[in-house]
This record gives sequence, C-alpha cells and structure tokens, in this order.
Amino acid sequence: MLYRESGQFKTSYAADQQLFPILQDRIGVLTLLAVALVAVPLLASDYWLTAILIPFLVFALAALGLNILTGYAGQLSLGTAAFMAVGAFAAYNFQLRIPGIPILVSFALGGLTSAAVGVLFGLPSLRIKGFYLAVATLAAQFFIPWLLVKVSWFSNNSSSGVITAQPVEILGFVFDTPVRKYLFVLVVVAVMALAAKNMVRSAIGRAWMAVRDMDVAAEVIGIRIMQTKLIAFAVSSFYCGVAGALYAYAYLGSVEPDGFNLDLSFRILFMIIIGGVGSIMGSFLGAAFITLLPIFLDIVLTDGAIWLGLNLPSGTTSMAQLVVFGALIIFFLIVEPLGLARLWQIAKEKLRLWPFPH
Amino acid sequence: MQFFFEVLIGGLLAGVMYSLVALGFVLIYKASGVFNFAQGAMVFLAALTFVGLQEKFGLPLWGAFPLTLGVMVLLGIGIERVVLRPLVNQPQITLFMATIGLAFFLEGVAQLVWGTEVRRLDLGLQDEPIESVMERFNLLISKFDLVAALVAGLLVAVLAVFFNKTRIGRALRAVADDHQAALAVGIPLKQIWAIVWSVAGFVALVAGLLWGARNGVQFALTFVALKALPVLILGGFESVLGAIVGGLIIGASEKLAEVYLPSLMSDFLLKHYDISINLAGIEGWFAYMLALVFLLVRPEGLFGERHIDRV
Amino acid sequence: MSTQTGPAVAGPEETFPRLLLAHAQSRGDRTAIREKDLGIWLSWTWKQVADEVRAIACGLSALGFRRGQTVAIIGDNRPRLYWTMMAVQALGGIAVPLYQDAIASEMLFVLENAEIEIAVVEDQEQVDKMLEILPKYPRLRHIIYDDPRGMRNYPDQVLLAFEALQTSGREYDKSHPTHFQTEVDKGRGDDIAVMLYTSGTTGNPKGVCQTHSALIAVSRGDIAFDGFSADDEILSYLPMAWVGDHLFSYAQALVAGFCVNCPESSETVMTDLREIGPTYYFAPPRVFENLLTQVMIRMEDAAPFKRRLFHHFMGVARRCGAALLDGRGASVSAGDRFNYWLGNLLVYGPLRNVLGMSRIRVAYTGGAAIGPDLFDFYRSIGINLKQLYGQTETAVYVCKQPSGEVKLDTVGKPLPGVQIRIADNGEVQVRTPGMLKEYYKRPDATAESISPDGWFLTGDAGYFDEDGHLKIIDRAKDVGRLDSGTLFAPQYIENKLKFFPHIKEAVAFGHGRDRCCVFINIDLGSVGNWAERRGIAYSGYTDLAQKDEVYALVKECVESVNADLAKDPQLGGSQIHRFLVLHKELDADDGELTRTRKVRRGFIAERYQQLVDALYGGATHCEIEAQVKFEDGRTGMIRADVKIREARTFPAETAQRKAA
Amino acid sequence: MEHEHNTGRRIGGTFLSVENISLAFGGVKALTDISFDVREHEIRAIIGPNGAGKSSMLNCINGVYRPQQGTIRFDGQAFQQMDPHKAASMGIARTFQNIALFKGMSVLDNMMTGRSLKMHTNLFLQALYVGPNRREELEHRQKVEHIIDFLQIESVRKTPVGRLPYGVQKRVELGRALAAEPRLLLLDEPMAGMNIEEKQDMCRFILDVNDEFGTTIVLIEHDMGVVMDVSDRVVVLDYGKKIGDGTPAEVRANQAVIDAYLGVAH
Repeated sequence: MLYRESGQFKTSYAADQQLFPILQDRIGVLTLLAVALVAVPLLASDYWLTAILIPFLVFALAALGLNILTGYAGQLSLGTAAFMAVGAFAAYNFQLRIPGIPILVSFALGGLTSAAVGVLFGLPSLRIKGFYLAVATLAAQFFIPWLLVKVSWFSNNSSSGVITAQPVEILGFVFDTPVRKYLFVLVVVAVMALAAKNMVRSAIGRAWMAVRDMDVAAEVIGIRIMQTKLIAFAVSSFYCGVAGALYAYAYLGSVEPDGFNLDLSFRILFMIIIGGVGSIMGSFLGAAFITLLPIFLDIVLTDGAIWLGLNLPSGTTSMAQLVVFGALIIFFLIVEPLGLARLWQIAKEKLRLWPFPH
Repeated sequence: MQFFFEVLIGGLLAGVMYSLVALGFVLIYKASGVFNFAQGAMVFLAALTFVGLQEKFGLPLWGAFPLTLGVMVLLGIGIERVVLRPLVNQPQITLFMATIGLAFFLEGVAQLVWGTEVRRLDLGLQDEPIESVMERFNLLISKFDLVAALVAGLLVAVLAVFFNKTRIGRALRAVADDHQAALAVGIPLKQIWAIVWSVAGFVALVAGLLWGARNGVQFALTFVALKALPVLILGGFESVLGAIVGGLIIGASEKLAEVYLPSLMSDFLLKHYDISINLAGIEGWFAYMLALVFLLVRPEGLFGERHIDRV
Repeated sequence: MSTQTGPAVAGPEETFPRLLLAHAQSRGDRTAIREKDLGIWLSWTWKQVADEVRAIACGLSALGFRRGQTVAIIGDNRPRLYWTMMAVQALGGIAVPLYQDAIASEMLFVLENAEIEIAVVEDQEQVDKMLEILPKYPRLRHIIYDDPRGMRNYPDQVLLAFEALQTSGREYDKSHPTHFQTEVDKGRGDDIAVMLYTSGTTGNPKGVCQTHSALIAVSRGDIAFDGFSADDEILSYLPMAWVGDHLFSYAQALVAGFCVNCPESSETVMTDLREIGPTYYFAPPRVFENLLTQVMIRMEDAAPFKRRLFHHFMGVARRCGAALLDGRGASVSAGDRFNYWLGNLLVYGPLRNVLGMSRIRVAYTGGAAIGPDLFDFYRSIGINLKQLYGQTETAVYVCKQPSGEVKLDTVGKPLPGVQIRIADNGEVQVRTPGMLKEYYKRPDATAESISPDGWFLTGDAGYFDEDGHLKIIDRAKDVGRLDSGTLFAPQYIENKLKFFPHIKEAVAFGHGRDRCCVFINIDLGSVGNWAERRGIAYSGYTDLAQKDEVYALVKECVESVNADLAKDPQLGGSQIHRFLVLHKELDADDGELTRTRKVRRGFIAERYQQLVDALYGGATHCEIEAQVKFEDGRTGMIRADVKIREARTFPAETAQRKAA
Repeated sequence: MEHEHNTGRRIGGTFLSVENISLAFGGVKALTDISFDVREHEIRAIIGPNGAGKSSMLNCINGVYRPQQGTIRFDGQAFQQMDPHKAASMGIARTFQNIALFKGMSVLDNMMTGRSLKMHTNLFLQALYVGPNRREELEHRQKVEHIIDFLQIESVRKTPVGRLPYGVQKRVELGRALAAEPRLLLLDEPMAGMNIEEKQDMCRFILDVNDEFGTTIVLIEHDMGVVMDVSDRVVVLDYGKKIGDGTPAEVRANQAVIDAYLGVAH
C-alpha cells in the first residue's frame, strides 16, 4: 500500500542490484538513520541510551555475527559469548600494551583475534555438521572464559579476570557521555551491518547460502566448502569480537570473563531465532525484541503484582523470562521459523501487492 | 597409585551418572532423531518436583516417586504433542533449537513453581566410604556412588531388554531406522514418540534423584545435561552401550585430568617459561575438548554407524 | 443525410525519417525507446536510434533495396523491428508488418501480394516459417534475423544476421556518405509509408496503404486532442501489424517524440507494464476484462477485512469516481469526496499501482463493445479510460471520447478534420485525414470501400446522439427494422445481454416482426456457481437452464437491458418482449457459432424454427428435440421442454424518431 | 521429433574416457569394471534399469564418489579419483536427479553461484561492494542474464527457487550448470517427472546447448524416446556392468539390452 513501485524501472544492472532497489525502502532507511543519528540523541534519556539502546546495538552486532555463521552459512554455534570475550580482552590488551594505538585499530585487531580463534574452533566443521558442531563451539564457550580467568596476564593481573575498559578517544574526542557512546556504537554497528549486507549479496554470501542449502551441489559447482565455512567462522567471529569490545568499552565499562557465559550465547542465539535466521534485519529485530522483552516483562509483572496486591517472590521476573523466552523460541520455530524478519518480509510483500493478498 | 585408583573409581562412578543422563538423550534420539537439549532441564524438573512434593505435602519417598513419574510422563506426552508433532520433518537443527527453547521453558517453570533455593534431597543413602572395601583394598569408595552405579546399571539392563525384546522396543528401533518406512508399515509414530518421551522422563527422574541427592537439587543440575553431550559424541548418538561407555570414559578422564593435569601443566609452565598459573577447574571444559578432538578423529563416535551421503 | 464536421488539421509535407532526424537533432540525448532485455531496460536515445536506423538503411541499400520496394517485418515488438520500419521508409520503401503468430501459408499470401524480397524477422520461429515458404516463393531474397539463437547450423544463402546487416550498412555508409541523407530528402509526404493487412471476414487479406502525410496528420490530431507530449511513456505490446500499435508506438511516438517501451516477453507484459508505468495505454476490451477478472479473483482470496474494505470503497467509487474523474466534482457531496479520497489512499491508488496504471493519463479501448461494469470499474478508480472508433483504413482516426465527456454507449465525437455522415441504411461514412490511399493492387476493393465522392464506407451502422456523440450499434448489413419501422440492431442487444456474467450467448430476433424476442445461453460456470450457493441442485446444463430460479435470474437481466434500451431514442422500440433459455449450449461444432464464436443468427433461426415460432406464437413452453455432436464425435438427440417467459418493457423515453 | 545431426556438428576426438571403473559401498558393488569414452561435442546417454549404477557413474566422473579402481581421463589428464572441485575447475558441471538447488536463494542467485569459479575479488572488497567487486558482480549478472534468456525463465528471475514448479526448477538447475560455462555437462535424468511439453522443451534446450556452445553432454535418461532422439551414442548399464555401447540404433538392436532393459520396461 505504501509501496508505489509502478514507474520504478531499472535501466542498468547497477541500479537493479543496488542495496535498496525500491525507492520507498531507500526513503525508509534514510529516515530511520536520520532518526537514529539526530532525533534519538536529542530526545532519549540517559536511561534509554545506556540501558536499552546501547545494549540493543551491541547485541544486534553480535547477533549479526552469529547470523552470518548460523543463518547464512548454516553452522550452529553455541559459543558466541566466548568469541565476544576474545574480542573484548584482545582489544583491551592491544590498547594496554601498544602505546598510542588508535582505539578503532585495537577494536579491529580484537575482531581479528577473535576471527583467528573462531577459525580454530571452526576447523571441526569441516568434518562434522549440525549439533555435533555445537559441541565444538561449546568447547570454546567453556574453555575460553576459563583461560581468561586463569591466565591473569589477559586481564593485566586483575583479580578474577576483571578488566576495565580504557576511555574511548578518537582524534582527541572522548566518547564518555551516554549520547556520545551511543553515537559511537551506532556508527560502528551501522557500518558493519552495511558491510555484512554487502557480503551476503556478493559471491561469498551466495557461497555461504549454497553450502548451507546443499553442500554437495555447492562443491560440484566449484565452491570450496572448507574455505567457505572457515571464512564464515572468521567473519562471524570478527563481528562477535567487535561486539564484545563494544560490550566492554561502550556498554558495561568493565567486564569479567564469566560474564561471557553460555547464557549470553543462548541469548544471542535466541535473538536470531526470533529475529530471523539468515537475515541482516532479523538480527536487529531479534536484538530489539530480546533486549526489550525483559524490561517489558518486569514492568508488567511488577505493576501487575502491585495492582493485584500480590507479593511476588524475588526472581520471579527472571524465571518468567526463561519461560517466555523458551515458549517464544518454540513458538517461532513452529509457526514462523524465519522469525520476525520473515513476518516483516511478508508484511512488505503484502504492502507491495496491496490490495491483493498475493 | 592408590590415590589414582580412588580418583579413577570416583570418576567412573560419576561417569555412571553421566551415562544415565546420556541414556535419556539416546532414547529420544533413536526414536525421533531429536537431540534433546532439554534432557538436563527434565532432570532438574524431575528432582525439583520430587523434592517439592515431599516438602509441600510431606510425602514419603514411595509416595513422591510415582507422583513425580506421573508428572514426567504427562510432560513427555505434552512435549510430543506441543513441540514435536508440529515440527515433524523439520531439519534436525531446528528441532535441536526447539529443545533449547524447551530447556529454558522447563527450567523457568520448575523454578516458578518450586522456587529457586537449593534443596536437599535425602534418599536415605549416606555418602560415606564402604568400610569393607576400605579395609580390604584400602580404597575410598562411597556407598552412595556404588548404589547409584548399581541403579544405573539396572536401568540400562532394563532398557536393553525393553529395546530388544519387547514389541514396542522393536517398533522403536524400526522408527529410528526410517520414519517413512515405519509409518508405511503401520507403526503409530506419534504414540511411539509419546512413549519414548515418557521413558526419557523416567530416566530423567532417576538421574535427577541420584544427582540431586548427591549435590543438592539446584539449577546447576541442568549443566549435567551439557556434560552428556560429549558423552554422546564419544559413544555415538544411537548407541545405548555407547552412552554407558562414553559416560564412564568422560567421567574417569575428567576426574583424572582435573586431579593431575593442572599441576602437571603448571609445573611445566613454571619450569620452562617461568610462568606461575593456577590451572584448576579443567573439569569445566575438559570433556568438551576431549569430544572435540574425538570428533576430528572419529566423527561417528565409538559405537555409531558411519553414514554415507548418497547423492 | 446528416453530416457532422470537426475542426480540420492540415497534413504537412513530412515523412517519418525526417521526424526521426529532427528528434535526433533537437533532443538527441532523450530516451527514444527502451526494451527489457537480460533483466534491465536497455535504452536508446534519439541520436542512437538515428544511427542504428542509418546503418540498417545503408545495409538494405547494400542488399540492393530500392525506392518503392517492400520489406516484411515479422516479430514481437522489438526496437530493431521498429528501426527497420524507419530504415525502410528512409529509403522510400514500404514497411509491411505481419502478424507474428500467423502460420506460414498465411504469410505466403502477404509476401506474394506485396512482392516482398526482403524479410526482417525476430527469431528462429519466424525464420523457420520463411524457410518453409521459400520453395514456394523463391522471390524472397533475404531473411534477416534479430536473434541468432538455434540457427548456428542453418544454411546461410538467404539468411543474414541483423548485426551483419548493420555492419555492411556502416561500410556502405562510408563509401556512400551522402546516400542516406539523399534518400531521406527524396521522400514525399504522399509516399506510402506502410501497408497494413486487414483480414476481412471473407476472402484474402487486403493491404491497406497509408501514406506518411496521412499517418502524421492523424498523429498530430490525436496528440493535440489528448495533449500528448515528449514526456509520455507507452508500452508497446500489441502486434506490430495491427494498426493501433503502428499508430501509438510508431507514428505518434515519432511525431510527439515520446518514449516507447518494449516488454521482455509476452509472459512478462504485466510485470513490465507495472515497472514502466506508462502514461498512455491502449488495450482491447478483452485485456481490460481479463485484468478485472484477475482483480476480482485475487480479491476473493483476500482476508475478510480487506475484502470488505475493497468492496466498500469500490461502492464509493461507483457512486462518485467517474464524476470526480470527469471534473464534475461539484455534484459530489463532501462526505463522498472524503470517502473517495480515503479510498484512493487505501484502495484505488494501490490498485492502480499494482496494475501498472498509476501514471496513466489517458487509456483507450476500442475495437469491440465494452461492458458497462468493466468500463465503469476502470474509470471509477481514476483511470481515464476512453473509447475510440476507427479502422485500419481510417488510421483509427474517426471518433474519440473527449476527456470529461465520456459516455459508455458512444465512441465519442468526430476528431478534428473528420467528417461523418450517416447513410440512409444507417451506415457510418467518413472523410478523414487518415483515409487510406488504396488497397494494394485491389482497385475493386478500393472502389467498393470509397464512394466516388470520397467517403470511406465503414460498414458499421450508427447514429449521433443529442450530444453529438457517435453511437455504433451493429454491422450495417445486420441492422434490420421491426414491422413498426423501428431500428433493430441485434448485435447491440445481444452484446448488452452478454455483458451480464450469467449470460454467455444471446440471439435476438425481430427483423420484419412485430417485436423483439431472444434466445439465451446461460453461462454454466457462473450460473452453476450461483445455483450452488443457493443450494439449487442440478444435473447439467439442460436441467439448470430450465429452472424457474434461473429464468427469474435471466428475466432480471433482460429487463435491465430493456430499461437501458428504453432510454435510447432510436432503439427504444426494440425492447425484448419474450425470451427463452436454450436447452443446449450453442456450439461451433454444431455450426451454431463461427469459429471466432460469433452467433450465426440465420442458421440458428432455421434450426430452431420451432422455438422461434413458439416465441412469437405466445406459447409458454415448447417441446424440442435437437441433434447434438458430443465431444467424442458421436451424435445424439437432446429432448427438452423449453419454457418461454415474458419480460417487462418500458415506455421509450423519447418519441421514436425515424432515423434520418 | 527425430533430430538431425548432419549439419555442421563437429564431433571431435575422445574428450573423457572412463577406464575400468569399479565402485563399491561397503560390500555392495555399485559399478564393476566400467569403461567407455565420450567424444568432444557429442551427446552421450547412459541408460539402464533402476539401480543400474547410472548416477554412481556420474558421481565418479565428477568426484562426488571415489571409485576403488579405475582411471578417469579427462581432457588429456588422468585421475585415479576425481575431486569435485577439481572437476568443476576443469569445466565439468552437472545437475542432479533430485533437484539440488539452493532452496533459500532466488533463481538469479542460484545461477550466480554457478559462476563462483570465475569470481575473484577478495572478501574485503566484497564487504565494501566497490570497485572490482561491484564490476565483477555486474559483469557476471549480465552473463547469467544471457542464460536466463536462453532458458526462457525471465519471468521468474527474482523468485525464490522453492516457490517454482518442478519443471522450472529443473530448468534453473540446468541454468546453474550452464552458468559455469562447462565443457562437459553431466545431466542426471534432466527430464524425470516432467510432462510431455516440459520434456520437449528440455530436449530442445539440451540440443541447443550442445549446438550453441559446443558443450559435450553426458546424460542419464529413462525415456527411451528421448534417448533415441537426442543422443549420438548410448552406454547401457545393468547391475553395475556395461552391457551395451553404441549408436541408438545399435543399442536398440542389441539383444542383451533388449533383455535387460527394454524387455523390462515394456
């Protein structure tokens, strides 16, 4: 309905293959970016920025990383948090040990370190598939935080491996207030999301999906399975690594290895299941959903209890969260395995064909 | 040397417990091709329900057991209905993720109903050394562990008979081999699945009682299930025997590694690199790393069958 | 004899090649033509087109093509084929587009008749037909093909690839640099530009010769009439051999300088239409009808809410859409105007968009009668759909409905420069700038169609209504009179009946009788559906046809036609008094319909004499036995008791007037 | 629909030869000592009853299966065991009996994967989608569009393949193989499950491919009529053994073939 595409025709492949071929989409995305860059910093409170928007963006980036691996390349991982930890600790150490290194460079190096570790744990994927691979990534999930705790060198000899992120400073500009941190995260995430979108619409993205959908056919057509999977692990871990660094530098400020636990990995997995496996946008939708849901639940349960005059035992909210998450995962897998992104896509199709149903 | 045996036996006995949990996995995997990540949650739920019933209604052991079993059977049937049936013919990985969701759901429900505190579970067994063994071999072997091992052994034997001798068991194996064919010859797939999930619930209950009695009934029980993963990778997903052997191997090697490896490694590092680190806590990841290495060498597991990808 | 004359337009001494060169000169970088190929809209500017045409023309010269000769052009709407027309005309030759779906033997006639030596064709399919013809028609010297696919191993004596033609043309151009311009300069306005073959109902097709001046004059007239400009876009998807396409996608495009868009393939026309969103569109009624059917079917699948929304706003549109479109907004209440605005936002706008019609300023239909529901539908959702009237022989330049003065029943007012008179037998005769020069090599036919005093005899019967709009009612030879002398136009009545979805065929009787009566064939699908929804059980067509409920249904339709007829000053007297629903479906296999599904009135009247007699004899039913051919070829008898019913008639509004 | 091969076809020397191939799964012998050759530009059919080992044969040729014995000689190089990637890079493409398209991707993307071996820009440029990568994407898009045009699937180019009818999917799979510009095309029952019209179309495409691009084709087919029309020479397999080899006419006259295959089929 909102889409009026008649008269939008393409006279070149460049126009046909552009990022958003439909005019209305381009307008929509630009509007969204304008809101995120201008309106949000002007209007949002510090609570919104620090407790909701920044974690949302950081998790979206991590989910994006996992989605590249799981959604696009079809390799299940339960070790997302571990790769985030690698990114965070590596970035910390690069900052710490190489004087004068620009923060963005150490983020990139952190991502690269994470990518290297990712490739290492991705090696078994050459021989095994499906949930067998989940075990390999679980090994990373349990091993890496342990290592980071035990080898205190990683945390500059702090107790129990806690690190405190150095201030984020680029060309003398310090990103210290919530608004500034938010903008920093927003720019990093937007750029990386764009890069991800570009990858999935290029040869590597097609190779990932080919390996995911039908590996024998992919091999026969000349796609190197091994290379493709390892690149997926590398790119995915890079994204998770940078997300980990942002998690430490822009969100929490100080983190400990045990914070990057299996629970966090699961949360990110849930984001892509609910948001949409194999969709860049799904990563964002899922991250938003999983970030907002606990807040929403908390409000509903707390206010509901007050309203009903009940005295809820402590921990009810977090237990309710488990129940709701679990139920939602099952619900989505049964009803819409491709998640919110697919729902959005269906809605978009409907809008494009409106008033026709199909 | 004596200490080594003590560690080894302790590990093997713990391994029996892993086997017990892994058994639940194997059952479900064989019948429905689902890797049930929620098995740990089921163990937790079973133990918690058992303790909860005991506490709340003051039920005796023999009273709480059948009631809990009833709950677990209903749960099994419910899972088949609500989760499995709509997801039939979906990729394995989807089913796997669904069971992750299920795990969260069950953990949440269990704690919402019974609260979050750690409970003590008393089966009337003491976790004390068996004196006769102590005297004769000078080995410290817990009475509790031994009983647990015996129970586990018994359970395995019963299941083996169930699988090989009964009609349902044979049907189950047929289902595991080929869903379509099983349907074609008139095996009621849905009922079979409900039965299997119920049996898995029963196994979870037994495992939950034993683990709960030893470590207290708490959320950490769910992690036991995670340990079952490497067990299965070693033993093969489709082999009951594999689950047992895998469990023993993991249990024993984990304990041995925990006791010997850190000091060895620390010494090594100290001697050659002058680095002083305390590497305790290997238990947390050792089993996975072992499984990982194993996967690279023999992906089908010790007792699994090698599948040829037909094109 | 009445004559109506519009303002005149002058036909200047111009040719299409000169127009092309003028565009290339004055606005060379604007897009002239696009073709969807390999997934995108490849575009050519006027300058590029001029270059291509020059190369083709020189290539043809190199092949020995000379002034006055003919070139056959066969294929779907492809830029290269349009360019070939321009090139042929640049050399003073005559372009002869052929229907691309004709079979080889049909093409053979045209090739022979037009003495064609060079054929420019689209692809292997057409080449195969040419090669099939070749042994019987060795005069064909060259077959030039656009798409080489599948022809790698074809013998190459007569075949020439389009690229090769252009390459040799460019070389020829180098050695004869002034040749092209000289040839263009030699062109005269009254040179024959194109020969369009019309397939008469009987006999061989005739080549209608149209001159540059005539086509350019009518294009000018059309452009002025609807205000077309160089900014318009058109999708050319109708056969190039058809006068309409030639006029819209070629003549008008070259005169106005607007952009012509060629679809990717016949399957993708709808998608391509949607992508381009033309501002100017022509389609025969059946295309609009198919579209509407699709719209309705697709809406049936919509969720209840959406369906209700759709029907609600379609109701609003029916009430006031056409009035708002015609600028008669003052007569519409503010509430309805708001409703329509909302509907435009929620339904009409999106609907136009998905149909690819959101940019349409003017859409035309013609060539056949269009149903009121159909016509109203498009107009009510804001598409300025109008009707026009004309023939190949008149370059479709006779009547058009002016924007804001659109009436369903008429084909509009005479165009500027057109004179129309109605002969005593009711035949419409015209003088138009678009008059054909002659039928090629058919002086007999030319003399038959053009009166000695220079009027083209259309063969259609019609008259002017009080607003000066021409109303076409039937073929002149079919129009009869009742006893009373009232005009009786059977096809007009039949068409009106057939616009109801429940009625599949109708046969009207009345010539030389006291009143009009009809046979009806119900539409088994539509009425069957209707019956099922009402729980009426039936065993087959014959059973269903004789149900009282069905008769009641048909009666409603008949009476609504009567009400309509009553408003007509000329035909008000020919209302339907009695009708019956035939016990069997009229069938071409039984000789009751022609192969193109037109009713053979005479044959049917003879065959069912019994029923006709009963209709006029006042009986309420009639037993009949009829022979039918079954699908497997066997014949059998159907026996039935056919009911006959009276229909209400209405007093004619205007006093009957003897047609002048 | 008898096809004439007389005009201008340039069948060359031996292009692929399969020598003494034996393949077993566990203890089950799928192929026993199979030898035959394929000449450049020819259309070679492999026929045989179900389970004769036809698909296994193709799988050996492009390295999906590893035969225990024998040699595959392709374009002058000998291989004990072919490797799928090597096969692809040497110009062998194929389709599968059960359509093996990438279900989650559009027709266009599926066909673009066929050009994987010809795309070379690095990951970094792909992430930026600039310069050489963008040019490469656009160039290959154009190449693929020619194949879309060739196979007449314009109207579905952006449709996810999962939504397409079976016959069209088969066509898309052929398109993906063609996108690789193969020199040897292996087609595993390209017409299985099609109606007559679709079969005719597919036949025409196969002949056109052979004709236009000079592609050598090895195809497995059940429909004897199609085989007789399309192929230059035929190999007949039965229970993993070769029982006939020759022109369609020769094979049709071969008693062993009649007994094993035609007799069974009719």
